[in-house]
Amino acid sequence: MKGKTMLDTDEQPTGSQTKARDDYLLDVEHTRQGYALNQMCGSLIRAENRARFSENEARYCDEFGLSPEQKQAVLERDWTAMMNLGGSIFYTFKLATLDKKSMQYLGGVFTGMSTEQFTEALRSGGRRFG
Amino acid sequence: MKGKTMLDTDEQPTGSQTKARDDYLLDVEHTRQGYALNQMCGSLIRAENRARFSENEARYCDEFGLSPEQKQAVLERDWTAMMNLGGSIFYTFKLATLDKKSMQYLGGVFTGMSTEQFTEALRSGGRRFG
Amino acid sequence: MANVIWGLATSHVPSIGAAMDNGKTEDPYWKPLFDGYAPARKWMAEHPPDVAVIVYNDHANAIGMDLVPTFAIGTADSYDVADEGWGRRQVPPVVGAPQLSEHLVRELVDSSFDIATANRLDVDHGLTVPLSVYCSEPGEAWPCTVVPVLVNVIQSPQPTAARCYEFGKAIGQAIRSFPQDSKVAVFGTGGMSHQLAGARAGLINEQFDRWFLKKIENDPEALAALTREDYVREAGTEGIEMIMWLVMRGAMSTNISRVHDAYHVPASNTAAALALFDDLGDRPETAT
Amino acid sequence: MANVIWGLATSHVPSIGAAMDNGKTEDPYWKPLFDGYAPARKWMAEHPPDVAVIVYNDHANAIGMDLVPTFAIGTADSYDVADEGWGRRQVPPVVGAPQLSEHLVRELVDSSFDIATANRLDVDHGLTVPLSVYCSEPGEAWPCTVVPVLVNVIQSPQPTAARCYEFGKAIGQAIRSFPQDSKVAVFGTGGMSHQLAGARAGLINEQFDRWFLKKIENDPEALAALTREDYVREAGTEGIEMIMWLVMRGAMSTNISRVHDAYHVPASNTAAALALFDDLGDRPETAT
Ligand SMILES: [Fe+3]
Ligand SMILES: [Fe+3]
Repeated sequence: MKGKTMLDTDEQPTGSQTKARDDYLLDVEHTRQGYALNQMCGSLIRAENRARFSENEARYCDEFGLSPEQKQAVLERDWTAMMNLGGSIFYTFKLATLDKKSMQYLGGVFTGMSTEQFTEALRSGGRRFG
Repeated sequence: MKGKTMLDTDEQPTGSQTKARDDYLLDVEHTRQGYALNQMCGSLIRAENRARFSENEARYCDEFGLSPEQKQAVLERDWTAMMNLGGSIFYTFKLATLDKKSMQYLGGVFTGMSTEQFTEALRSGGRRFG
Repeated sequence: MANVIWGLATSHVPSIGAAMDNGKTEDPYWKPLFDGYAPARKWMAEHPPDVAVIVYNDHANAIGMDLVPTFAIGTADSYDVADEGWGRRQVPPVVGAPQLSEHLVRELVDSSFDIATANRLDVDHGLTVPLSVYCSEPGEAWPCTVVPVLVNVIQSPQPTAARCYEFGKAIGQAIRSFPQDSKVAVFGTGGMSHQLAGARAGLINEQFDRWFLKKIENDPEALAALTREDYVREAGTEGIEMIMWLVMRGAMSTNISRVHDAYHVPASNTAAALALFDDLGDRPETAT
Repeated sequence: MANVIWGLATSHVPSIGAAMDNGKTEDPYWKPLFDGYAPARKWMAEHPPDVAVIVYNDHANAIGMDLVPTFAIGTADSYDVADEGWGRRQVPPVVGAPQLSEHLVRELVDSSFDIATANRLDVDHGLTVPLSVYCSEPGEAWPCTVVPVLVNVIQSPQPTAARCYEFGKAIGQAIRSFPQDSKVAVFGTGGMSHQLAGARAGLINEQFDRWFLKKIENDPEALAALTREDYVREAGTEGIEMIMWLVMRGAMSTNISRVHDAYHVPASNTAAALALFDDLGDRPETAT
């Protein structure tokens, strides 16, 4: 209901709801910073890699050379931290898929809503800004 | 000496000397035809692949999906046939390197000369055309 | 000579494909979207192309981060359907049109477009969902061959909207100079407004989308004049993929007519739309 | 602001690198070539750049056949030396200049160059041999950072010579708009005439090469006007890589002076050359 209310009043999300930046632009610098993290997540499109990741997540992260912060974000499924550390949503979504999490779940995480609230916000016409 | 003579008289190579076409342009169609052959040869930059190739060349070719003609050209080291079947010299040269053959050796093969003749032709200023 | 017969702009959201693959098109959530498609599908079925030139982007499935091309053209005989991490869509493999691909590559490179050639390419939902929008029941094989045209919309800097429009014009010219008698449909895919990550996730901007839907027909220059910052601000970080519609529009002649359009919110986290245009370019009717 | 201080055109034949790596530069076969380099090396050592923008092509080592970009720019922090199938050259890894890379990418994309970004790249002899031509004894580290600029010269259609020259001009403009105070050297590599395969293998065209060496200084337009067929006919199927010299030349100002050049046949199957130009563009002397 909270998500719905916000939409009705056309309010911008506030810092209290989410730690995420408004927008993540995957510029070239971001690509460089996120390279290992994104390569690791991208590798999960192969079943054999998913199995190896699930067997030992930390070791798999080390194989791809993730930074300690990136590795921690992956192990803790801190989706916002992954974005702040150079993640691209198209790559980190492969990890979410392995966890059987939807894009609506991630949307809720980024915006400080439950999955249901976020889904309802979309069904009500989406979130408006500006 | 034969190579030298040809240079001195500025003669074009004739059909009796070589089956090779004058020029091989790796256009997009050529790339498509030669894809499996070139990928196979290109893979030989890795030591583990060279070992597996040497263990069983035919099987290795099959893994890369070479056509029967391409496979035969590789097994027989028919360098001109490889070019006619879509090979790129930068890729097939990886195979020559594995065989410890030089670019001068290949130059001789393409032009109907011995390696020595070909090398001497270069040292004498190269082969002139047109 | 080849000829652009129609242009289709369509969203390429994965869940639209999944809804078709899983028989959910009559569910209340999906029915309005697919009802909106119906008239366009009927018209397209009556005007089948020989080849579809499909402008789309890959989503971390075939193009990694090692090498990110601004524009790429598939040149293969065929393209496998990508496994995006949840199994391959159960749709037929995509058969290429390598001679048209080669012709486009040569003409475009000679027209100063610095394209990459994709000699091997697994095609993801960005390409297969639009094919399903055109043809929902392909059976054993899609009804046309395909030339995939890839645009980088994920890594910034994306090509400018103006460059995409110019790219489309050059593609149209190259198609019309292809010596084979081929009927070509051009697909511009992606959009409309959406944003997947960040505090603005869930963004939809219907006002901008409807303005874009209107302008794409007869004032594409207005859309080509927008900066990438404009697209991100108005349409969201992923909504910028609407620049791919401009490639399709550029490939069509100036003489087009709108067959149908549809707009629906939401398809997953996205505003979904379809716009179909008949290309009247070189038909007798043009001489009015 | 950054500044192009000099431009070096040089062949990048693997055996030139091998001759240096194996201490053969005094052998009768190699001595004339390296003697020819000496004055240029001395001058370059007195004018060290902070960054080298090295225009080169990969030779089946980092760029496969799956995805072949026309133009690509390396954007990484560092680049490993490629193992080309006969072991890595024992030279230092190449340290990148990612901020300049990013600036170039953005400026070039906004100037309608459809470049690919190479976010991971092993650099082969095409890049490391020219670095060794500049600096034969790097010790633990090369004396400058590097921005790799890749040009497709292997798969036809290669970019036209005219497009390469325009690309160079845009690179020069982008370098000069980089806000950091950096001295930049630009390397154009490859050539001169040579052909590795086919009945014309061993081709050398000294007349064409010497004409090209002369024109590159003050009449690059004449070289930019040649078609790719002209290059292949005159300079051989691999000699077409001389179009990369035009990228270097385009990046320099119109006000350059020749420091030195050298021409030698053969280096393996190739006519090898070097041409070094001082860029006088924005120095007081320009106002003559
Ligand atoms: Fe998309
Ligand atoms: Fe080369």
